[in-house]
Amino acid sequence: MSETTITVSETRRSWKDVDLRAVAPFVALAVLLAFGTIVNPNFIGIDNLLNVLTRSAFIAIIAVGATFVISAGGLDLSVGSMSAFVAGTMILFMNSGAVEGNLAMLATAMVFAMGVGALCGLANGLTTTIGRIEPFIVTLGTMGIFRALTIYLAEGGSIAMRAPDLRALYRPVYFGNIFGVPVPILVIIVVAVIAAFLLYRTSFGRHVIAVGSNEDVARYSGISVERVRTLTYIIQGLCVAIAVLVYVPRLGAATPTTGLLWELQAITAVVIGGTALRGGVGRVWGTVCGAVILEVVGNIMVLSDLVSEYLIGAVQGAIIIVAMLVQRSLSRRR
Amino acid sequence: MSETTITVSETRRSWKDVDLRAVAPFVALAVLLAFGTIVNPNFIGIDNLLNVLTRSAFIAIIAVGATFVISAGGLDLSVGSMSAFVAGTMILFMNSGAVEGNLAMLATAMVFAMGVGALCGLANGLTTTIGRIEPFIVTLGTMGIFRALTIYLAEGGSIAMRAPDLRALYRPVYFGNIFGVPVPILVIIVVAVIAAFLLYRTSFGRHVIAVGSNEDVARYSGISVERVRTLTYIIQGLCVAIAVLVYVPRLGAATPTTGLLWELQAITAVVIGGTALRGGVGRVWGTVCGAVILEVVGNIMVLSDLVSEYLIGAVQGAIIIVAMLVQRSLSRRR
Amino acid sequence: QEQKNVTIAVSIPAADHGWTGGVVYHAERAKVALEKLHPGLKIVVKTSPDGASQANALEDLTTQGIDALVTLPHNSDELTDPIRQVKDKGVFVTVVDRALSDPSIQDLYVAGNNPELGRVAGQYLKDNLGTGDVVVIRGLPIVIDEERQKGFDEAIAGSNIKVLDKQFGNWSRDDAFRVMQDYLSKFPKIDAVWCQDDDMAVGVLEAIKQANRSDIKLVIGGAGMKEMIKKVADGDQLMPINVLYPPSMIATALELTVANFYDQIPVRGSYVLDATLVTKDNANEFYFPDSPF
Amino acid sequence: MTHSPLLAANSLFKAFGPIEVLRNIELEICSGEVHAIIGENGAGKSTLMKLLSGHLQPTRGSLSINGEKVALVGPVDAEKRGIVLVHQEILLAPDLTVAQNIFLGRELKRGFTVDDRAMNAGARDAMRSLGADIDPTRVVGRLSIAQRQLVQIARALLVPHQLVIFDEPTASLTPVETEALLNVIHGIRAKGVAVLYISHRLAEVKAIADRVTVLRDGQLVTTRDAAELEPVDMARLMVGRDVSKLYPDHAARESEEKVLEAEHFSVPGYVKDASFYLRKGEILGFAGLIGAGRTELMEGVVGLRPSRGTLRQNGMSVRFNNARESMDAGIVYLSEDRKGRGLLLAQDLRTNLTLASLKKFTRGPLIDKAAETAALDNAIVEFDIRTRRKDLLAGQLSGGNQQKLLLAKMMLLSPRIVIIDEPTRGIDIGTKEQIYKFIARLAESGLSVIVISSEMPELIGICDRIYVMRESRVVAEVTGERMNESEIVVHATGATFEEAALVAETA
Ligand SMILES: Nc1ncnc2c1ncn2[C@@H]1O[C@H](COP(=O)(O)OP(=O)(O)OP(=O)(O)O)[C@@H](O)[C@H]1O
Ligand SMILES: Nc1ncnc2c1ncn2[C@@H]1O[C@H](COP(=O)(O)OP(=O)(O)OP(=O)(O)O)[C@@H](O)[C@H]1O
Ligand SMILES: [Mg+2]
Ligand SMILES: [Mg+2]
Repeated sequence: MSETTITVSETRRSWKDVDLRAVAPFVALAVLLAFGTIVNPNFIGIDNLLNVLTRSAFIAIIAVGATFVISAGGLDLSVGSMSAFVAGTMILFMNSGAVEGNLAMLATAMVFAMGVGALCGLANGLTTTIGRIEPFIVTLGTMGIFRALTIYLAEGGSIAMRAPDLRALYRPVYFGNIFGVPVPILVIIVVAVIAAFLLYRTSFGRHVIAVGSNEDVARYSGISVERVRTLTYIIQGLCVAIAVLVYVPRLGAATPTTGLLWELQAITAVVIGGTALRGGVGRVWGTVCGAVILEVVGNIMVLSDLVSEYLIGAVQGAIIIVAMLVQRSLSRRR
Repeated sequence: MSETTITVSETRRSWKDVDLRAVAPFVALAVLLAFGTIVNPNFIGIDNLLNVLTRSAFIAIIAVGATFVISAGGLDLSVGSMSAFVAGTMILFMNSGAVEGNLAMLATAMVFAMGVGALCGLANGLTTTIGRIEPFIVTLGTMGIFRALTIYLAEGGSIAMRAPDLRALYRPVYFGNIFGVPVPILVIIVVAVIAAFLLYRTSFGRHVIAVGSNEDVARYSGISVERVRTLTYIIQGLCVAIAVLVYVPRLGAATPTTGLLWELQAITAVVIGGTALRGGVGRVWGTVCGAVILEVVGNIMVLSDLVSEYLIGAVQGAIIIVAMLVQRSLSRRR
Repeated sequence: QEQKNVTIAVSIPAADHGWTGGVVYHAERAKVALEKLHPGLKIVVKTSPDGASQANALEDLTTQGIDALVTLPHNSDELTDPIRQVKDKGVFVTVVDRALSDPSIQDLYVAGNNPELGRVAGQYLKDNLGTGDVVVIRGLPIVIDEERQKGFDEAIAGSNIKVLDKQFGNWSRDDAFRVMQDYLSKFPKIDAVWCQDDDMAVGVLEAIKQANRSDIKLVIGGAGMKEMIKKVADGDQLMPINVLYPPSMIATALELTVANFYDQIPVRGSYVLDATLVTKDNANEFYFPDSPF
Repeated sequence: MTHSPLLAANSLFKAFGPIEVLRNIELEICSGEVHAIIGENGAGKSTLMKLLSGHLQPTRGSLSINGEKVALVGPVDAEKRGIVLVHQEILLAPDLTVAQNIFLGRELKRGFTVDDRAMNAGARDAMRSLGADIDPTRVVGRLSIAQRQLVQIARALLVPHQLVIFDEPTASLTPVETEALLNVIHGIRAKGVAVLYISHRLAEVKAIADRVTVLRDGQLVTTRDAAELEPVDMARLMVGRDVSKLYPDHAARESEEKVLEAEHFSVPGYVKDASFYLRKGEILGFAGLIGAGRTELMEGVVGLRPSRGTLRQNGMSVRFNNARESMDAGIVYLSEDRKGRGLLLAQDLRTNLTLASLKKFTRGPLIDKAAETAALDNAIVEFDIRTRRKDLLAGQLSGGNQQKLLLAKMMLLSPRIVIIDEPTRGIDIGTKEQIYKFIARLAESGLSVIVISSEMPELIGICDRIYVMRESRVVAEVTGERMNESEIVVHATGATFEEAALVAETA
């Protein structure tokens, strides 16, 4: 956002340097893991760790999308309510019984959700690029819109999956595992691999970074800034939809509070992962690590008995700042 | 060092242009006022308008502080929970009965609140500048910290003013008026005048803009970037404290919901007012206008019978986007 | 007496407004009292800001090994499955306030009665006001709010009570103040106000006081916040009654659950607390000056 | 002319608001020629080039390519037609690497993926052909201005082109790189490509151009064969008067008083163990190649970078932690990077002028805007800042005028010691003369001046003494007789005298 200036003066580059910056979030995570083990030995148990990783799926997947938006110099505050909206419409679709056969229905519903997500992203993208309004305002607006639509669809209550057999069929998408690895963790990995490929290995990814780094230069180089930015919002929408696909089988319902504050968590994960909010840098794996860090902090809070219930928020806030300090001091090598 | 190129080619500047950009938010407000009157004639009644203006005081005052932070290239997400924290400690101080005499107590409590606000701002400022962490993360962290501390102090409930006579003495600060003008409106005006003076007429204000425009240039011009940034956070803290001074006499209590989402509203007010989130531009009066716009939109929603209560959030979001579009198209004159 | 080691987990919403604040307060207090009473007892209280994180907390609590779970779920639809998982591990489950979609999961159900809260308020209006214009301030758009609203609507159905407007006050004093101010601008005559929660009533009263309006005869809140109970006890004109919905129900649930382990009496079934109508006569019974709520 | 016109401008006009900056320009560029455009700062050269390359659209008039009338809708369109512009300002994405920038928007692909190996190799070759050895995987944001300039040139030359426009490409280059670039230009001309070349270094123009067009005040004065013109004539045509004597007489005053001394002074990562001194009333030069560390040395001295070692001012040991402290001690530093570190491009001239010395313009807490305006008027006269309006943003000034504004800004601090990094980068010959005079006057009035410059004639012309830096070290001090180009090049490059003489000759 701000901070457009790079202090060339103080950061010199060497290979060590680059590596450190990329590993910094992982080091912060390792420190947290050690801390958690000290606080409560149960923490490092395989079950607990799998739980934590599995839960981090929603934020991780959404944050991978946010990595694109932010790298391209945008911002999306609407992802939380977009999740609720996509989940709500998807469940309503499944409840409508529009398709015969459970498996067919489930597949169609998934495609439907992806479509809704992409459309939501498209709306955000077009409004920021063609309307030329600060993404902060646009997505704050759509945040209200998606949330209100969900409430409207739920008529103030919640939208729950009705058919029990469909639910049973869908359940393994969150609770199942393949060779002992929970499905959501596999989904994170697949999404991150595709995203990393897209961002680092394709010309689209290159253009994303260029647009975030200097819009004018990108434009002069024949890159359609509007197209690239809009595409990042669509990717964000798709990621939200994928997160929803994993989310719905877990709780089987969408409520007006679904996805509340996920936008802040997603952005935090992105920043902890080493992506700069001003754009021009994108680190997919760092983002995933950032999402896991957030989830681990929450987990440690529940497992520990150190602080009063009232103060958990304070400790959580402090840990995130400290994690960031660890990260920064590492990447500055001083 | 990056982003040094400005498309001089595409943004042209003339006196007309400048004026339009500064009036744009006011035009948007006028359009809204007209719309409100059509929807419900009660809207334009003097009582209703005074109510709305009075209520906008909190966000307006906080947003004036945010104008400094944002102009200098920073961001503060903690203002909402900071408000709750300052209000809570101020009330606890008044309840402590540490000072004899109601008037003396009230005065001391006010000074105390300002002190707490300034310290909270200082904490934010030092952590971002010395710790060199993105302000987004720092203030997200302190947002959690201030909120949790408030809940801790309130033991989950609310912190209410105990002494009824002290409350009676304090009440007019929100409910009173001077020559028919409610006190909070006067406070907005005084704060905005001082802020405008500071930002436009003093060297500190110049430095704020310089730091927000290009940190390196500021540093090479002998400006202490850290000092200026930290000061903007302190100003933000003081503005929060002033808002709290007006807030506390209204309901006489601080609760866990005090100041919830005020940060988003304050930032929105700043942006609607014409200040760019990337820094380097600051418009105090535009900010005040932005805060009023937000409050007016909410007021119209309640006064109208157009939409279901479930959809209000959607319409509100849409109106803000449209207000921004009006604003932008005006300032682009195309 | 031999020492018996029992671990009970309490999972409740975070203290995000007055009532939930009261829940956390009573849970913490009951924890201290009960642990003192039973040396082998360990009670772990965890709060969560939303449904998804409550599901997380349930997983985390279960991994630590617990004997019983006392939970006030954010949302029944969402949390039925996560609680079922806890149950499947052989844990005794007590559900408070919000019944699960599948009632067979809960061993014990201790509840306030949300539809009843709305119904009692509506009934009182119907009986005492007869005819008149009422404005409603709802909480947040979630199930509890919907249930209370439904109960209210059913109670006044067919009467001459007319609901002029409904808006959300988000269970916040500030938002309720704002909505009430706007109602006062919008409607020249309002006979009564029903807001679902006493926190919001604080804002409503202040707005009425500022507007100097004499047409409003009644303000009905709910949930039994101590300041409001005090008003009722003191015979306040504007606020003669309150409808109870005590956050202390969490303590009741905890006590019952503990009894199941220590008193050798199996405790099962449903305990539905009444949405008691608090009037001047019985108000003192419900006034707890030390409670934060 | 035997060539057919490749690109022709037919009575072009360009106005920004009410101000006309170009009037009735008629220009023909033929394939295989190097056509130089010269003119004073603000004459409209860059604007004309932007019109020719689609970055700006003319208010009136038209362009034709190969006799066919065209309207260029944007730079991409122009590039498709084979017209590329190397900007005066650096236009690169700071977060991308050298290779990524060079291939931006036209990445080499292998299947779906970008072929980074091929692009790195291509970028390395492109940089080598410009005589630069920059690692293609380095991030552009960390390169020096000169290095970025080279990357930008490499990028432009990569597309198939019929006309290459260079807007002051050599302003930040040292003789060695300039030499390489001129060779490249000879190469492209030989392939039948047309070159438009803007430079304030008239010797360079003389050496490379076939034809020369002179602009003055937005109007085309004349187009002539380069063979007919000597640099003096060009200067006269540009400025409208004789500029026969560029460098002022400046008698080195033999004051032995050392106002600034550095001993074993290091700037970690950039400068090792530098020792130098500056006398009162002296003009001291620092020569060296790009990346030698001259800039960093001075930034270390004034406290803009962490440093180690001894620094004495007037015999007393000092250490500055930031620019404010050194300014208060009477030492000011003018950055070479006027856009990145010198001026706030999005703010107006007044704000920029007084930014470093605001204290002088405050009465009580208030900024005295009238005094600021007066100071701006003064600066415009004293430094000959060519601007038709005073309410322009700094970014809207022509490059040379920005430099003058920066000079004015720093002189407002009334310093005792002035350190100027590349004082005349992008400045026209008439103004150069003024700046040299100005520097000489400063020295005569008892101030001391340090000049860092990549233009050796300039250093030799105005300095009393010159230090030469090479690879982070001060390697030599040259005075008197030994202050000549080949001597300096020898020290700067570590080459032999014969090689050095060759370079010096062509530069
Ligand atoms: N966007 C703009 N708005 C207003 N005036 C402008 C703008 N761009 C350029 N100018 C003015 O146009 C004139 C010509 O500028 P130009 O950059 O073409 O000069 P130049 O010949 O390239 O000078 P230099 O040698 O200093 O680079 C200057 O007076 C400049 O201030
Ligand atoms: N030891 C080194 N290792 C790696 N890079 C270096 C080293 N020394 C210098 N550099 C690079 O060279 C650049 C310093 O060159 P710079 O051009 O600023 O120096 P200079 O002597 O002032 O040159 P000029 O004034 O001609 O531009 C830096 O950007 C830095 O990245
Ligand atoms: Mg130019
Ligand atoms: Mg240099």
